[in-house]
Amino acid sequence: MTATTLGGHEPPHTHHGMPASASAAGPAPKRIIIAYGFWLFLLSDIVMFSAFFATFAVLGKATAGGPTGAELFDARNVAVETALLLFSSFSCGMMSLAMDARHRGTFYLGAAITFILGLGFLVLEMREFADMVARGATADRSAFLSGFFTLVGCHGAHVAVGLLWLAVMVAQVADKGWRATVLHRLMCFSLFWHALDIIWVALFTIVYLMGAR
Amino acid sequence: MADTTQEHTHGGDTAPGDSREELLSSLKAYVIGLALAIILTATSFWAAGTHVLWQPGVPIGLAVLAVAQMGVHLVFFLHITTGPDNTNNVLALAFGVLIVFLVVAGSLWIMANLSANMMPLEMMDLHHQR
Amino acid sequence: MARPATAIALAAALGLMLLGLAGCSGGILDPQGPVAVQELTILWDSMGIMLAIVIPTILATLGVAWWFRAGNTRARYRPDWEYSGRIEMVVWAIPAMTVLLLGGIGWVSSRDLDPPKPLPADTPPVTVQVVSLDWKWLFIYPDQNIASINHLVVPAGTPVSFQLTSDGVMNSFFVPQLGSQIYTMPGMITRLNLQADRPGRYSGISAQFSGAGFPDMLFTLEALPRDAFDSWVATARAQGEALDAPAWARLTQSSRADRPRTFRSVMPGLFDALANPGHNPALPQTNPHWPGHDYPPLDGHP
Amino acid sequence: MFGKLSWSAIPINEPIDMIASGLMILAVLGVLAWVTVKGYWPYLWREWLTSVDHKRIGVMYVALALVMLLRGFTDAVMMRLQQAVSVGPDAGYLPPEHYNQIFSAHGTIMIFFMAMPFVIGLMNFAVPLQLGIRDVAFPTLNSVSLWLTASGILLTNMSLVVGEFARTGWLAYPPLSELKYSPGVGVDYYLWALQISGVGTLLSGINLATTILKMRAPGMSYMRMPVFCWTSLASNLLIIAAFPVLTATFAMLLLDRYLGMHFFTADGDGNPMMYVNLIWVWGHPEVYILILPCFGVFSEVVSTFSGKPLFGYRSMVAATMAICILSFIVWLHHFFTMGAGANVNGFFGVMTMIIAVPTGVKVYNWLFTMYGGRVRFHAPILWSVGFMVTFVIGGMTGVLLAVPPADFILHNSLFLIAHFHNVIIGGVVFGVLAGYMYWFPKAFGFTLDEGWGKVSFWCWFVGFYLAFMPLYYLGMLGMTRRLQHYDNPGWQPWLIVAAVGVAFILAGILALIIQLVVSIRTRERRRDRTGDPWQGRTLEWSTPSPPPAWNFAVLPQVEREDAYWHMKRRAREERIAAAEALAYAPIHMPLNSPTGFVTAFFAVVTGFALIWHIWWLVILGLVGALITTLVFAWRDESEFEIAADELARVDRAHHQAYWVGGTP
Ligand code: HEA
Ligand code: HEA
Ligand code: CUA
Ligand SMILES: [Cu+2]
Repeated sequence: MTATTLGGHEPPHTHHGMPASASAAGPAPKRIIIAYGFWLFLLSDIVMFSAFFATFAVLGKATAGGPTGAELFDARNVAVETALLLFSSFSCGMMSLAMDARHRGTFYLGAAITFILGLGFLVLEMREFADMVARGATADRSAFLSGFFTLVGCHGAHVAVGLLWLAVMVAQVADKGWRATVLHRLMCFSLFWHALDIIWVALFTIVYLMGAR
Repeated sequence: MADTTQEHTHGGDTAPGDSREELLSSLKAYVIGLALAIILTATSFWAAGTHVLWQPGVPIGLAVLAVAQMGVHLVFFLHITTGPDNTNNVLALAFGVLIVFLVVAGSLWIMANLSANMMPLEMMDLHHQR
Repeated sequence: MARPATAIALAAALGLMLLGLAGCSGGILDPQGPVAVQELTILWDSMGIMLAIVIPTILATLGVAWWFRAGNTRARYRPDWEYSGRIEMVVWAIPAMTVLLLGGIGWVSSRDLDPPKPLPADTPPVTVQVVSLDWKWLFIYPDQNIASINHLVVPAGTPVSFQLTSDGVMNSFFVPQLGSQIYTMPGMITRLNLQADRPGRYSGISAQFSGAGFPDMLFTLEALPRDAFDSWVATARAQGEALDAPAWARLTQSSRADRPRTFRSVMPGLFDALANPGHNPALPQTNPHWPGHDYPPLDGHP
Repeated sequence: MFGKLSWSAIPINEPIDMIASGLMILAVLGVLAWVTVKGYWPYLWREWLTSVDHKRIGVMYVALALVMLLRGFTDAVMMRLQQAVSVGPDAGYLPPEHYNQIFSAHGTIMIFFMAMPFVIGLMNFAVPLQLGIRDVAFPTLNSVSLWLTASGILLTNMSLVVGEFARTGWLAYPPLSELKYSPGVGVDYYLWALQISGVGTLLSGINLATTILKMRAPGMSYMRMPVFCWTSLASNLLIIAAFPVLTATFAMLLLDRYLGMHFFTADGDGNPMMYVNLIWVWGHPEVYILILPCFGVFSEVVSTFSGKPLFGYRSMVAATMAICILSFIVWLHHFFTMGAGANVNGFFGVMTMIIAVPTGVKVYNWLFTMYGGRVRFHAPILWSVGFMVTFVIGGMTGVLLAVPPADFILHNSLFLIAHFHNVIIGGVVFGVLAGYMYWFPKAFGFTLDEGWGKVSFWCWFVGFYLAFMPLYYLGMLGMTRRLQHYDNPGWQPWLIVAAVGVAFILAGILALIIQLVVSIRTRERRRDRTGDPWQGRTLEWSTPSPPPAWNFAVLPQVEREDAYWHMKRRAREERIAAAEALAYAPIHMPLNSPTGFVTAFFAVVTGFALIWHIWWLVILGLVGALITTLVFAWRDESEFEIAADELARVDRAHHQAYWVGGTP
């Protein structure tokens, strides 16, 4: 019975002007809903990674007589990769600040830096993979290597998707300006990018640092 | 669609990633976060490579450093705090962390137990004499 | 109006169950060894404990639904009654207490009937190594150095200590009348201890689906008096082919409903090689162990 | 060019296959032809295929589920008939390779493509209405989810005609499901169909969880939400937490099969036990994903038809959330017999039993909801009472299986089969059918025929007991599951009883279909003009039946739980006056979008190409999907406006019908 609003709360025009907090005043604004939905998606993604992590941990020493982590991993390379990703997370933060300030120039700069750092990360990872394959350490060599390539590769694939997404977003800002839809997508992107860095922290710790021991 | 800035000013709720402070102070947050993350990462790499530490303790140390760094990222980059307006975000995160913990810890416990029970014969006898 | 048909259905169901119990033949209802006896007892005890609250629950459900039907003018309508702290307490407490009891039983019995746990007995156990193949069972007697297919002969009244593995896919070794089943898996060894109290023939199955020939993965467990067992061993030693590399190669071809037969000898280390195939280059490469689990050194006890 | 695909993939020389697939193709072509002749395509495309309205999407989910019920049931009938006759070697009419596909397909279809779409459909339909809002959080994404599920269904059914389905059981344990032992395309069909529909399910879970957590009518705090919304929330949280694990697990099996990796193989140091472990990390929560929404349906139904608020609302909420968390700490009970140590078995056994406590609380609270009520025995509550009686038996046998030593002798026996059909049919199927009959008038504006509904219930009820009680006993006799034939003639009588039970169930299904047909034909008589045919308590009943696209012209203000019930208690005059005085403001509704349909199209193409190793088509499909995403990501306007006049007209008409013309 919709008429009960009489005398009570009267929601104003709905589109963006919806009342604020979800419980007391009705549905949350669109921006919050989108960010929250994406937040849940990220959590589910992290759960997916946790299954890969668990498998890697179980299979970590199952090398079937093939190469081990200690023989394959190069801590310096990983350190550089880590640094690239960490700084790209920072520049992504700058990008968000520029977005909040509606400052296009800074935004483009932040996006470009983020993109380049991310790409650098990917290139290093590809090189590492190629190097391992050249040494006969392919994914079908042993359970350990299957786990390694799948876990690290899955993260790498996420980074690649992120780069594509970033490029699209820059184009959208250029084409459409600071529309609400564009802002929402940018907000999700930055959540995504930071989450990838969080996963990388777990990854370099468990796979490279602990796995090389 | 034009009144986009106003979107930030809803009183009740924040989105994950929202920083509620002024621009400058959130810049400060990013810088602090970056500094902390660098320190933690560097410590991790150093601990993994050095021989001055008691070796069996190193993995534990690495795990703690990683957890700390994830916390740093969450607080300084994703602006997840315990403020009242952030409750839902934190609850969802807690749920996710709980599930990740159950899945990983449970699997490792089960698999370790299964495998310990399934060692080939000679070893098994020794194992069970203990 | 809800009642008659429900009652009929329930009565039919219960009747079926009872009918079954009366004429029990084979299966877990006719246990023939200490493990099976205990497990069946646990089963009935647990079921009894639960029925003690499940049956009243069912009756109460039907009774309440019937009494408070809209047409019953004698039933008191209390449209706003939605909470009673006392009732809430009771409805949490009853299942909780039941589960406490059952949980205790579950925990204790799980330790007590742990499959690898040796059975108490005066006589030393007979060791049998079980290999599931597509689609047949190979039983190796390491101490007697014989083997058999689809026919497992054991001495009655003596514990049998099984070590089990698989040559290919998973199966589950199960003799319902003797109790506990356990999976067989490639490159791994599971363990199980059973005993047949009396001489007799008991059917054995695989309880884990393993492909097209799965329904034929049957075997007979024959429990013999000790001397009959010994003479069976002697006969087996004296006749039949040897389980050597060519015979093994033939065995690993898939086949169904193989006729039971024995091997007069077994090539050394076959079972270990299966379970830890690194030892034998002729067998597929597998390694089962908890990766990274350091084996205790062979020579010393930590 | 066509990878592994060739004419031999079509099972020409297998009569049963050919007849089945022939019939299926004929049916599909028939429907397509009928739609074409009648000229319904534009209507279908406009109003349904591209619809992003949560109610339409819910209805389409349920329709898919009902069709898949028929498919899964056909499999069930074939299995029961086979086992009724297949005593002795090589007996029966189904060869093993065929029988093994049938039980695998039956389990897969029933769980993923019948039960899941059914509960997701009900949640989609009812949750936004109950929350007093206009749509879910992400309407277009909702359509994508639906169509991805449909893609999985299509792929699974294609396997009947082109190629084969998995012969590994519904969970495809390796090494049996590895390339070495299952070289055909069956397992690939299984994996890709479930990967694609799994993504749809995950997105739908995120969507509904966001909706419930962030979009409730003003004043609807958590503790005022209908219990169905609570159980939906729990179920969707479980989807978010469990389905990613399934995706990862299947991904690893796919990598083993496609790239020769060694996650679960017997060689290369792989570990098949890890698959068993991971699949149950998903699998156990999955069964609660199915049952929790049904618990919600029963809560609504019992309280509505007893004319009383739900007893112990807070307990119900607590129990729901307890089950939600506990379901993640019990998964090992599915492999007690894989050789874990006594402590591990004991721990997981005890955790499993603990779930009986919150579930028991629920049962008792339903009971006390009826206590002191005025129970009107419409069809939905028959299903509910039937459920309470049946489910406690299935729950009890579940707890029995949680005692490790009892499981050592019951695992994988027909006792287990009886347990889970007892909870699934007595719980999930009864639940979704109760929900179907309960919300049908809301969705379509007319009630379903009561008589046939009751006939259906009684047939199902009796049929269930006849079909599955013998299986408990057979399990104790040592009959294991998945047997294409057996040697023990003593089992046969029981299997014949079970087959007779299935005949009763068939009658129940026919009654369902007749009910639908009869109701449609007499729909004018059964129009629900008030929007509130059951004297409902929650907000969905405050809308007209069927509700307008926007559900609520003005969002309701919620003052307590059972919101609508309390609103109705106030004087009528007040409300008519109120409706006249209401100020309507224009609202924005999401535009239709073909995104979902197009995405699904590319998903099917890519999946099919992957299954048959047609690599160029894989690339084509992926590029298509990418372009779809980019186009979707570029759009700006996704909404259109509905004028205040229109809102006022519809809303006032409803008020008139309810308070003046109707008979509340
Ligand atoms: C949701 C899950 C679900 C449901 C509902 C069912 C329903 C049924 N199942 Fe199912 N079954 C499984 C899940 C399910 N099953 C699973 C997971 C397995 C394991 C597979 C494996 O081993 O790998 C299995 C295995 C299995 C076996 C194999 C046992 C073995 O291994 O030996 C058998 C044997 O007969 C069987 C029988 C039946 C029967 C007779 C029904 C009947 O109750 C059929 C009921 C019919 C319906 C549910 C449809 C009716 C409704 C309609 C058609 C609606 C039409 C209405 C309108 C149009 C309005 N099942
Ligand atoms: C909707 C589906 C559903 C539901 C709700 C359940 C509910 C439960 N299940 Fe079931 N289960 C399945 C579907 C389901 N299950 C399937 C599909 C399989 C097999 C899959 C396969 O292998 O193919 C399976 C297998 C399965 C096993 C594995 C057996 C084996 O493989 O050997 C076990 C073991 O613990 C188990 C236990 C339970 C328990 C304890 C519950 C509990 O949640 C039940 C709780 C309910 C009650 C107990 C009744 C009400 C309570 C009271 C009236 C209070 C008082 C009662 C007591 C205190 C006892 N289930
Ligand atoms: Cu299975 Cu070790
Ligand atoms: Cu379970």
